[in-house]
Amino acid sequence: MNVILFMISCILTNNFIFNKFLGCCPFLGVSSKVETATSMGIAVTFVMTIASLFAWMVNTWVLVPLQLEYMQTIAFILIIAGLVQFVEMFLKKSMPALYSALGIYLPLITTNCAVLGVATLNVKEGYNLLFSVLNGTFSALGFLLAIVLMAGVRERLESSKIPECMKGFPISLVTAGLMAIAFMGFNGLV
Amino acid sequence: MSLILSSAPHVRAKDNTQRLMLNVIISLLPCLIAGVYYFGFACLIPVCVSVVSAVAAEFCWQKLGHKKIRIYDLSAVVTGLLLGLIVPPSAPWWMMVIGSVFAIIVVKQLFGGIGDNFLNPALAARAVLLASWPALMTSGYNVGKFDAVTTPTPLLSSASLMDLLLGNVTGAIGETCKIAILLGFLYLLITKTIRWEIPVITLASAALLGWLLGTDPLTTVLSGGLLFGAVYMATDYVTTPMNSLARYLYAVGIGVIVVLIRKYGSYPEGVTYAILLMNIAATLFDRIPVQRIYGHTNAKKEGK
Amino acid sequence: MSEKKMNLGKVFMNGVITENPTFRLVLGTCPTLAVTTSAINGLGMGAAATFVLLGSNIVISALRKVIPDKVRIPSFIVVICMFVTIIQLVMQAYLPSLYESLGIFLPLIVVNCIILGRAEAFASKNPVVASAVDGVGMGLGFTLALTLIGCIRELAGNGSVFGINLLGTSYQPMLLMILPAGGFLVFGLLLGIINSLTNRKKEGAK
Amino acid sequence: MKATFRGGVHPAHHSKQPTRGLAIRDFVSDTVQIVMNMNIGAPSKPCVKKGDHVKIGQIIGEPVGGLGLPVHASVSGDVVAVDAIPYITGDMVQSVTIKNDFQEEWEELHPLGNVETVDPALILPAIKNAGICGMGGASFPTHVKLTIAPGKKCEYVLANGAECETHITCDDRLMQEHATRVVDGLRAVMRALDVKTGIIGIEDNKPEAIAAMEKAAQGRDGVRVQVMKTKYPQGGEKQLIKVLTGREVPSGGLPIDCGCVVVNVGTCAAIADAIIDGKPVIDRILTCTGAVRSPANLRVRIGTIAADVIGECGGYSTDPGKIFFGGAMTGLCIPNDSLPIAKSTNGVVVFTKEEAVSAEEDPCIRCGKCVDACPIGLNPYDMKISADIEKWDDCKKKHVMDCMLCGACAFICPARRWLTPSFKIAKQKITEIAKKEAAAK
Repeated sequence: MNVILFMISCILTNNFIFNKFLGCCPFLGVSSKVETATSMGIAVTFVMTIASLFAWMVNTWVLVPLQLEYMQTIAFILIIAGLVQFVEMFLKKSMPALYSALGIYLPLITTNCAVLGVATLNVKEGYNLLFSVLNGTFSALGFLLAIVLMAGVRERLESSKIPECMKGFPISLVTAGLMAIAFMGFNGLV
Repeated sequence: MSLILSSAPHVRAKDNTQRLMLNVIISLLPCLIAGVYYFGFACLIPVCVSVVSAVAAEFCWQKLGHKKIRIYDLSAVVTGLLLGLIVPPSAPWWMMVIGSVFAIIVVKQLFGGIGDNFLNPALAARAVLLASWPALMTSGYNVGKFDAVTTPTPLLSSASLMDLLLGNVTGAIGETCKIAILLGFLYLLITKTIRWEIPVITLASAALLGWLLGTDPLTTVLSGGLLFGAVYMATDYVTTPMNSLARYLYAVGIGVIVVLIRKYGSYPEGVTYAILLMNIAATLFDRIPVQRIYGHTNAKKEGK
Repeated sequence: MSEKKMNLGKVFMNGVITENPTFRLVLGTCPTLAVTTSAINGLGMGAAATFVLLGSNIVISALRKVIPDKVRIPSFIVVICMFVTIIQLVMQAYLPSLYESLGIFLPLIVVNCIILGRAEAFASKNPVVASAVDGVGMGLGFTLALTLIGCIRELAGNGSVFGINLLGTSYQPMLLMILPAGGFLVFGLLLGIINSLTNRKKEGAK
Repeated sequence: MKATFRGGVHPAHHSKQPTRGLAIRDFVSDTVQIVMNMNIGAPSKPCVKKGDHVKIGQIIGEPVGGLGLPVHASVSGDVVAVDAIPYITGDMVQSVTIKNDFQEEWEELHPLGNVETVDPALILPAIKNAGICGMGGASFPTHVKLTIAPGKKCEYVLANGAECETHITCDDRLMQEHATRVVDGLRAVMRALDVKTGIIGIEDNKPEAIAAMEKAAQGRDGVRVQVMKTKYPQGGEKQLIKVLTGREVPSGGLPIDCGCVVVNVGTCAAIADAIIDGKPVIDRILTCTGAVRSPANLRVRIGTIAADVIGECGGYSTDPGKIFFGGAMTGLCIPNDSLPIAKSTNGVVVFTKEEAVSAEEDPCIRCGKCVDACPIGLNPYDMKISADIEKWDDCKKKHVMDCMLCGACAFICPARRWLTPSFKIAKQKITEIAKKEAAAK
């Protein structure tokens, strides 16, 4: 039961975008079409899950025993950069169809703060392996939900008569703000 | 002889935007009257302030932006009136001004004005007020007939079903008297302003889920702002899906989220958020290829 | 010499105003939104980022001829990471409350696009002094923006600026402003206002 | 059970009241101006010249091309002019003007006799020679429609008596007063195509017509009357087929692709006239209503000037603001009242200045009424977005080519958006682009 509640809270209540402000750059940058937003979300989910796993292992089995916790940030960013490279190569070889769909988003993910954020958060919150991976996966699903909803709304905005000065980032931010207000309804759900 | 040349059709249905909005305003009058009956004339202050500031905000925005003045389509009046009816009767005037201005400027005009807002302005404004001044928005029901009553949240009061139906409970100005809301619903149906599906499906799905989770279905339907939200807010044209099946899904979504928030969330009432969340999802629902196009054998294969 | 100074001044103002990383380029949105619940947080975040920018710009500019092109991005990240770790440890030691309130956004400076962006776009192509000035300029621009947003949100949401109550006790704070939603809204509306002002200026110039 | 289709609207039915109970009356004007492009296809070629004397039924225009039809003189008298005039579409069209001498001299006719006994092979040529084209407004040459392409089979002949348009009551009166002729025409088509089933579809707001047709259909092979719900566009070909047979015309296809042929009741009557009497199309029934003093159902000669028709109805009751041929949902505006009526003109409707004012477009409020109203199941709201920014490719993806321009969406729109006109333009543009691409290849 705990696990289920944890998963729901990752997706809705503690949504990465609307509650933690992690991954805002791709959220604002890659959300103009529902299809691309979905691909981006899936790619992020993929990477965040694996990154959580590896970061936890490296942290628990390497950094902590060696008392190198202050190297955390460097270690994590290298893990993520390496992982993204590896995933890219792996997909290219074994799943070319998926690669062509997600390929261009993968390099962007290295500098997606959601990925480094989830790894850092896992350590900070002291999650065990299971919860670290779950946190990675379901926070990423929360990101997926947010970016797809955002893309849905933005597609609609395309045909709207938005004032000139609000076009682009400003209206996206206001949209995100209004969505965050709606997501507040999930407060205390878990 | 000078004849006008134009493309067909040469006749139009009599209902235009202004007329539809007027229908909504008329249908809200019973709720307003019931509000005055239960809470006294003082509750007209937030309602009037809200309507006036909504119209004023719209007028100023359009005037300053050198746009066509569209306040005569009455949509700002509807927004103001709706907002005025979903706040506690003792809501301070300045809060109503902020709420109305937010609804009209941020939620509606920044997105392009009437038809382009993706959230229901009145509901978004209520959510803003609720988040900003939670104390003012969840108390202050103790006016008019309820001087002595001190139940802060309408959902927790142990009112009888009859009291719920008549509105003999505390709550927002327009939300308590269910009879008045039903009258308004009837008027909207008779004038064909709205279709029955969204309110009925919303209520039915909420009642069903509530029943499964152990709440009496009638209590679910009659308590809080569900009925008001289902009739007036969930049916807002601009923020609902366009296709019929998408509309049904949207309505089910509202009902389900309402019950979940009521049951598990930290807010006493989830109607506002449920509808806002479904507003956001409305465009995605509309992507579902539900309507079979005449002469196309396989609608799904066609894609969207 | 004077020409060179002019250039440096231009480089500096470029970061603060012309290409303000927050308001003009809209980079580094995550910390901008997350830590600006109060003016002091905004200022602290800005200062930390400025320090990292300055340090990384100097080092990368100095090493720009040594670092092979192929591994430049990873190298940049390692350099940035180093400075982030330094500032992290310093803050933890001397400003523990600020360290707590900035939370994970302090280590996340590593992936802040402003810093990597300046490394790639400026420091790796320009001499050390200019890079340092660029770093300070950009950092200051970022700091100013964050502090401004922080001030607005703190004032509306708490009635105070830098912890000093300005609006009196009768003011009913608009809590929304210090909630996440308020961050998005204030940032979005500020951007809109700035856009409309610059548009008007441009039209005026025409 | 009253059959119906998805969507649709209920436009002003009261508009039919003035002429509903009025019997058809004959009106012969003293001049007719007969245009040569009354049917879809190449315009016919005038074969008389100024000063010639013509008899009724004499060929004055020869068919050109595969879709061509002959044009017949509708009055006897002298040809006073053969010249080009601007017609509804704005194009210049050849026309023949005849001064009526009221002698009613007829060209020799060649009747074929009873429709039940005539040689089926003679029916189609007779239809062609009589110059019959769709009388309900489509003006497609009937003999072409009835020529079944090899490999296809016709199983149903549907007589369209829906008359779902506003204002128009001529088919209603025709079915009441000449029910047998309509059934005769339907039988002729059925025999020509060797079809066993013929269905006459009539909306339930015409009980007298239904009674008359049911009586006339009694004892006729395979003919029956089906009552349909009153709703616009019940008389649309695609809707009629769906309602009467449960079948659907494939997208981009013709009724014959689902085994159906639809013939308007007016066309049926014209076919019967052509077979039984050998009479070509020289007159038609139309409804003249709106802002005229005494609205009427008239049998007028082809080529009668609109002003004469209106004059016969007592003239304008007030300053006219708009005049259109056909009903208010799909009718075509005419620039002045000196234009002549054609074979497919089923109504002349006059609007007052107040009625004629075109509503200004308001912002869409996404009420979804257009989606509910579309009888095809399209999303007019969505198509309009693409049409407004001239993204014709997107329009095509949103199936604008399936739009039949019935006007239901524009009628119902509370924001008074010009939906149907936008789609008309989109369809034209897409066709143009396709043509260009084909030419480039």
